[in-house]
Amino acid sequence: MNDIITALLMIFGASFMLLAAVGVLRLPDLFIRMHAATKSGTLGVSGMLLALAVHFDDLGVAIRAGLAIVFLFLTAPVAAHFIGRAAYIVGVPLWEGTVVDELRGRYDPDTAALQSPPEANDDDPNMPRYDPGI
Amino acid sequence: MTSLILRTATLYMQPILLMFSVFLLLRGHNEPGGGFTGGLVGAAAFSLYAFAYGVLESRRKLRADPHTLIGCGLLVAVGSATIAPLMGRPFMTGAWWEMHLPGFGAVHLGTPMFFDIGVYLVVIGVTLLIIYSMAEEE
Amino acid sequence: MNILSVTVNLVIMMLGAALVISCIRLFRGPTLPDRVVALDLVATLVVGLIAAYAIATNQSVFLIDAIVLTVIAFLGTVAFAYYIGKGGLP
Amino acid sequence: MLTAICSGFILAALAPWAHRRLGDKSGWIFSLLPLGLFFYFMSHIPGLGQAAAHESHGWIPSLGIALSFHADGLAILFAALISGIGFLVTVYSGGYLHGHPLLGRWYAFLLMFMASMLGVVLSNNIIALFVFWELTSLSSYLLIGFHHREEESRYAALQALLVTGLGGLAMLAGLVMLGMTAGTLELSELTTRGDLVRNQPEYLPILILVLLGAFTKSAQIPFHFWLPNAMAAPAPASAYLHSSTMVKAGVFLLARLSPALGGTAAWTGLVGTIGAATFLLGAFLAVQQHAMKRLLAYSTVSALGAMTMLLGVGTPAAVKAMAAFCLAHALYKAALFLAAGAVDHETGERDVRRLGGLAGAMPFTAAGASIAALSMAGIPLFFGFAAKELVYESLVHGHGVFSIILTFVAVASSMLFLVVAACAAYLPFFGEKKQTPKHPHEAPWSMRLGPLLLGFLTVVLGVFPALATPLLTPVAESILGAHVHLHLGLWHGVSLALTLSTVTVAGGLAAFWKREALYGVFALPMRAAQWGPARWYDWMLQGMMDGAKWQTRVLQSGYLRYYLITIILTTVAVMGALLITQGAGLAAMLLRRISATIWELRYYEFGVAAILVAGIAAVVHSRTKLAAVAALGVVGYGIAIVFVIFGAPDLAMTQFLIETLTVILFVLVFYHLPQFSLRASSQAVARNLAVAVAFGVVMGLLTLIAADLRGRPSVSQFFLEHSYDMGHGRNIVNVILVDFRGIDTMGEITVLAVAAVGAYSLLKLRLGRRADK
Repeated sequence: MNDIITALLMIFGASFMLLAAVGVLRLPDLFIRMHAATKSGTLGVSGMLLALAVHFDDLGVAIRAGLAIVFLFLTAPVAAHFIGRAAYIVGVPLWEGTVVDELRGRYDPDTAALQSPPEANDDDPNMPRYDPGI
Repeated sequence: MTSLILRTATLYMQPILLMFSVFLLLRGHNEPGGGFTGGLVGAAAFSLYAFAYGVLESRRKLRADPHTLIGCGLLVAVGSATIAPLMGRPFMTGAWWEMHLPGFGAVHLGTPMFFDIGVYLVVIGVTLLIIYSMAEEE
Repeated sequence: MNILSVTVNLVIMMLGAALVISCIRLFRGPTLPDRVVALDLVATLVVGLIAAYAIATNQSVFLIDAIVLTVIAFLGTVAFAYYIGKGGLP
Repeated sequence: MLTAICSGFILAALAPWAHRRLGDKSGWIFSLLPLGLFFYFMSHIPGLGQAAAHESHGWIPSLGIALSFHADGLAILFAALISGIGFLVTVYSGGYLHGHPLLGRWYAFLLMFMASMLGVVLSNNIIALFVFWELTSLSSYLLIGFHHREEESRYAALQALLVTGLGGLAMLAGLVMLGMTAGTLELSELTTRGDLVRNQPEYLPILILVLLGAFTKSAQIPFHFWLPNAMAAPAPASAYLHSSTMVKAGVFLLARLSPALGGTAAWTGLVGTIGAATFLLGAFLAVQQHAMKRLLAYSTVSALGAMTMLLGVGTPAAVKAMAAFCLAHALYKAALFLAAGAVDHETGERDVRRLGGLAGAMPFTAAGASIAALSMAGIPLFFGFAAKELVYESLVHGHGVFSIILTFVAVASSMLFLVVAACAAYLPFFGEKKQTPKHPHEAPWSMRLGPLLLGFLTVVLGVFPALATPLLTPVAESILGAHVHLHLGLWHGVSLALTLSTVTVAGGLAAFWKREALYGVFALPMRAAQWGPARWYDWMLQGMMDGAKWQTRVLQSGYLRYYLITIILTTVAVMGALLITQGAGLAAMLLRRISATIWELRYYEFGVAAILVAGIAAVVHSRTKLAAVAALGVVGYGIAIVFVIFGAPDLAMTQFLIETLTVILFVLVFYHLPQFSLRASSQAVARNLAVAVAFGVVMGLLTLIAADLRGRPSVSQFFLEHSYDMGHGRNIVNVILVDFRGIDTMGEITVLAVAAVGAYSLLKLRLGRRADK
């Protein structure tokens, strides 16, 4: 019984990680690839770690596995955010099919500080219009 | 160029990392770990802090200057090694004491443990010395 | 052929494939951040591999390595990002 | 005796301080020590009823080296000479260097030299002898280079040090080999094991090495050129070191070792011929010289040659002659040098041709010098005559062509000796008066004492030569090891030796009379002598310097990559050569290894290997530095996986940590490094590729061989068993690191600390420079 659950969790985790790898390879630009890497990658690894915990079904190991997962959930998004932000400031090109870039013009180039968007007055031409229709 | 999110994350991450590094140090004798690995994790913790809050802030947080860390590390290491000759045995032989702390039951305290702590301090000192002097190279 | 050993080998092959794929991205990645993301993914894959190997050899001692790697991989990415953010060359 | 020698060293140490206290009379007070030593040694003459004094103090017992002293006849003669002339020279230098700011230092060097010279003559252990020997070279360097502001004396001092030093080095090798073959380092036992040493295969190398040391020290051909140059030293040093004591150390050593090494054809051949050659050539060169001190220096070279020749002949008569000649030479040569110093000090003129008629102004110095010159020329009623008689007797009684040649050499050289003596004493003091830079007047009393006392001794021993017998007989006995009867009479009856003496005197006077013609005849050979050993020395020195410059230019090109390539290529060359030599065995081993392990490999090991190769390809391919660092990260993780697969969690953990910290450091470094292009020229890339491939192949083979070595039982068994009970820990890796091999870790962390401080200071240095730019 135990083995089956471990096997299932492992398959679940591994497939998500494979998905992440394919995503990173195939997706058009950096920011979209980051989604794949962080989200499904982290999910995949936590699956594997759960499998590990189940396999050994010993409290100590389970706690450590849980700790690893917590670390993962804590660090992955922060890392992704930091790298994404740095890339955006440095001007990594977005995918040509990008619909909305809410951050354009928000970053002041040298201090890299982010201003909150002005009150959404409709007539501001460069304010991106969000058109649910597309 | 530091982001607010990284700073808040470091606030939580750094203490965990430091605990983890001391955990690695103390369990070194029986399970994988040890002074060297613990020291590296400690150094990683402080360099993370340097990335988030800048080198000066990280130095302040470290309180001791890396040089003194190296010095104390070597002192502790050599000190722990000279305890054996004081007890008439050749240099650096491990001397062990059996203690029964209330909470932990039988605790083996030994000179190699202090030697390991010495290594731990030296490694942190060395790594941080180079990283800090490199990072603040404006 | 109990089910677990088969799945473990299958999983290791899948992770191997994933590793190769992310290496391709790292190899080709036009900009540096792409490579950093690929490297981060490689790190997570390695954690997965360690977990799989631990299960395969039934030794829980490798868990510590997994924890260390998760923490440390994060630091690597932060270092790269710090460099890029500070206007380092791509 | 140890106290005697140490007292010399102690006073030497105190001399500068004491001189400042005592002022002018320091010369007289310092000389009390050599005088005291002189009487102490004279009281120890073995002949006078008690056995040779022996003393031994342990120094390095494990190597058999001890500070042991043995005062036999030979040692006492030399010790008496050293301390006696030492006394005269100390007094003399009080006057000669009167008022010189560094006089205190001069006394220190002088006394240090005397003490080390006593050490050489008295020590019984050959290694202790060598130590004192080097001390004499050192103090001679300091004395010659006393006028360190003059380029000439610096050059001469260095030359003397290099020549005697290198000779000393060869001698050390010879002495050590001698000690090993004979099984003892003590001279007293060594002399009894002569036969054992002589028919050992190593006899010849030992002989050559020891002779090298002796010949360089005693300025034999071709190592003689440093002695005349050493005349740049102040006169007391020339009188003391380079006439009577130091240069005789080589002869002393030959005498000391002749029972052990002497008596073979090689000994007679080498020592005899070189001695005779130096004897003749020295005299021949001496006659050409015009400066007084160089004149005497070359005649000293020739006198040393004579003594070496006599030792080479080795018959009891020759040894007796050598002892007498040594004493006579010391007396008259020191007197002549001191007189020459006085003349130079008073008149400021050195060239014999521009000096004349000083007897009137300097009666005492003239008297001392002329007595010494007469003794040197071998005129009857002076001790020199008795010594020369013995020399002629020993050579005449020899048999075979060799001794006939030697006799001719002796006669010819003695004639030239007479010419030299006349030039050194007759020309400056008698003949018509010539204008000299400083108006001559008699030297102060301290400078007159030397020549007068020595002259007096020469006359007394000349008239009653039998007086010297108690001193010289033990000398011959200690060299020959057998009882000997020495007859030093004023009159030996009409014999071949006497006729030879008269012929020598007559010939010498004639040669002196026609010396202008003599200079003409010798002019051509003199030009040939220009290309002699002195020139070789300069060539060698210059060649060495150029070689060093070239080597630095080639190796220290300033580019890190060339350093790396040199290091790698040398490793590849050395390892490659080794691997090739065991080619056959290697190939077999490789095949055996591959066939045995190929089946055990699991599929994912191939996977990891593939990842590693891909990572490395990415590193090499990447165009920007950071891309290379990222690819390097993959390689690092790959290696970590290998550690995990082979069950080493500790190592894997450390590898991850190091990997990340390296990335951090790279990031910080590259941020500051200027952006230089990664694009190297294709030719450089090809070269780097070749070097890398070669290195890879060699290292690969090495790891395979290492893995295959089953020579010694592996140590892991020990650690497995004892890790817990002795080390109190189950994690063997850490127990080893911290407990069993704690010393290595201590070493490592110290190295780490030093490296960090080094890196830190380098970085700060750069900052400093930028700040003040």
